[in-house]
Amino acid sequence: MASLIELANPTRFMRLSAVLLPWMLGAMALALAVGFYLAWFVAPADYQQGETIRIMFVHVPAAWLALMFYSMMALSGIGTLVWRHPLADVAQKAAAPIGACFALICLLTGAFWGKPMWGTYWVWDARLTSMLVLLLIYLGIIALWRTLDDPSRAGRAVAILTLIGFVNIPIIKFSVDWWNTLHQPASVFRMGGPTIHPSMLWPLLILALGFTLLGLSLHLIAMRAEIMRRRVRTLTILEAERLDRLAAQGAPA
Amino acid sequence: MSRAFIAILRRDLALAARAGGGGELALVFFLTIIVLVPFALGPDLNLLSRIGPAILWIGALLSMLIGLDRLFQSDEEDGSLDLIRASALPLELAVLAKGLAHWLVTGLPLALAAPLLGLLVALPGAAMAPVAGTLLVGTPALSFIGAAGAALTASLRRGGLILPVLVAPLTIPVLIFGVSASNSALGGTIPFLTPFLILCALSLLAIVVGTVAAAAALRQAE
Amino acid sequence: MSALGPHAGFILASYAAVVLVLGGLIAAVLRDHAAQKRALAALEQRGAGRRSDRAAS
Amino acid sequence: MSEPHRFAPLRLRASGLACRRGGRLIFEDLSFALAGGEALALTGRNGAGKSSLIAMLCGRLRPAAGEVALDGADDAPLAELSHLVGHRDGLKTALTAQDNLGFAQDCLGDPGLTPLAALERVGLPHVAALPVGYLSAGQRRRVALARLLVARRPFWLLDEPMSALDLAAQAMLSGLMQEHCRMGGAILAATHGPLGLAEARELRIGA
Repeated sequence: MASLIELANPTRFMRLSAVLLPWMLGAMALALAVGFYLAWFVAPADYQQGETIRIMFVHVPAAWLALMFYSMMALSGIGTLVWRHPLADVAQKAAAPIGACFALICLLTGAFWGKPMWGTYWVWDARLTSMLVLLLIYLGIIALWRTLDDPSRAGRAVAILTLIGFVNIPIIKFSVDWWNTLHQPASVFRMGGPTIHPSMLWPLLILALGFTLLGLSLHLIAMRAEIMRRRVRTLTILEAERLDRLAAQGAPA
Repeated sequence: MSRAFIAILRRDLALAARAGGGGELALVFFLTIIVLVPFALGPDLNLLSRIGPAILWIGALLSMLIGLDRLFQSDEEDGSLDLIRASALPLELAVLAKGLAHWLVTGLPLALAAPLLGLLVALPGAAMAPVAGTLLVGTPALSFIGAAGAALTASLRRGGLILPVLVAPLTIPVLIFGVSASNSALGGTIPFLTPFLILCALSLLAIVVGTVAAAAALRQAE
Repeated sequence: MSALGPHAGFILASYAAVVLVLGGLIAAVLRDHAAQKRALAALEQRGAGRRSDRAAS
Repeated sequence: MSEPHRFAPLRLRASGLACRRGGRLIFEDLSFALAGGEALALTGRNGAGKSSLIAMLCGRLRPAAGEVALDGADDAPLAELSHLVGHRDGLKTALTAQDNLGFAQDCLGDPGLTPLAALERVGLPHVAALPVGYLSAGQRRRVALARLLVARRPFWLLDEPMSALDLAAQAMLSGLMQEHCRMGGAILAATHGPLGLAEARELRIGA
């Protein structure tokens, strides 16, 4: 009976997500097309950084999304631990690789931006370093998912790890900042600053929306795949037992 | 006979590709160590770039030890080692197959990833190929020295704790010549090839000695 | 496109990284989705649906 | 069923075997012979050394005294002529039943039935493509027993082969063992219950 209740909810999710997905994909395509058009052909080059500012249009959304997906995972973690919602750990498992990919994109584009600006692919700047640590936490979570075979057990373990990480991230950020200022006082490169020109802000926001929609669509698809994977798993075990029973009934006769 | 060799190699690669294989974990651990070092030393890129090869080598060495304890232990626990022992294939060749598989899923990715992680410690471009090269020829030594240790601890329940303590001292020569070969590429009085060839020799020696020692340890399990 | 200035290589490289990483992610997610869908369809065709299972036992 | 294949006549002689583990003498002065076509049921209370004897025969454990000799085999050690199915089933949970059996076949050499055919004989053709980790204890035991069929080896060393098996599977295993004896193979099985072999001799150890 418990399994029936468990299945009901994901079934509704499968229906809902199938309806939702085309709309999200359409909106995503529109936002990305408009955003990239504005970013490449309309936005002016920065007076300080020249054309390399074009990297910002993918770098910054990736950083936002890496953080957003981690926050989503932390929420799902609470969902798993507190409400034991059957979809929560599915959402969490599906989010981890996507968040890790955005963190990776943020780091890679940052490196390609840093080389012409600072003369090196990497500096141990507080912001970059924190993103690298976030990537490491993502990788740890993915590794834990892959190591624990049984999804129901893995869900709780990973939820706890995610929440520990979530509590830790501000502490890590704070200590990295402290460590960083300790070593290189005030020599850190200032990125854009809050006074970003509207001709750059709009493409940035639209692109951020597009990437968010892309990430969320991927998340939905990955969740659907995960739900199906679990169904395949249970059905396979049931199937093996059923055929075994049939064979056992047939054998003595 | 070669069929059994290939079967062991293929099975270990397949197991590594399945969930929880040690290969990608070693890579993540490698990255973690490289990230940790600057927090201790400070972010001074000049300093980091000078000791970059050393950091990478230490990181690679420690990452090789991750999951090494499972090399024979998992086979011992579920009884597949009995299967391998019952094979007509000499145990030495079986160990060779398993060590080779371990290197392919652990050492090779580490060596290939090293130049990329070298960026984090501002490794000069001239040093990237030498560091990757030394890791490429040096990690087999780590795999096979480790295999001997893993065979010794295969039937111990807490073997995973003892293993690094047993193996780490044995890897000192590899570390010395690996780092000095990488450093000599950055300048200095020693030509690159001198330590590099010694490193190659150490690797070949470790493959032979490690294989024989591991097989001997597995043979007299009790 | 030619007006990317002296750092065109880096700009293109970073966009290439985006395409590569996201493309890989999209391909992996879609492939996994298709594989699970196939596996589920194959199972249901073999009559392992929940209803038929209950009927059999 | 499979092509008629008889094993070359072999004879296993154990004389004066003693087993010492952790300084404790488990059994001593154990002698027996086992020839092709025979089955030997190894009985005794728990801890009498049944598993130790099997470990000794397959070369995992050195006897404290005595020796095991093999007549009729040219120099091949007993371990390479025997199948071992023990408490540890030697199956990788992440691999499918078929892959596990394929690996065993490649490892052990002298191929007999194909993995699929062997699974069919033990009544599990439907789990061939399933990871072994999904299977129940009885199913796993039967996959491990299917290993006896994928490679042809004259000696079967079985440690509690009937455990975890239901009645139908026990009958199936008895059938397999009878057939193996008819082909000239020899069986040594540690057991608490009956093996279902009429002609099996009993070797009781530990008194």
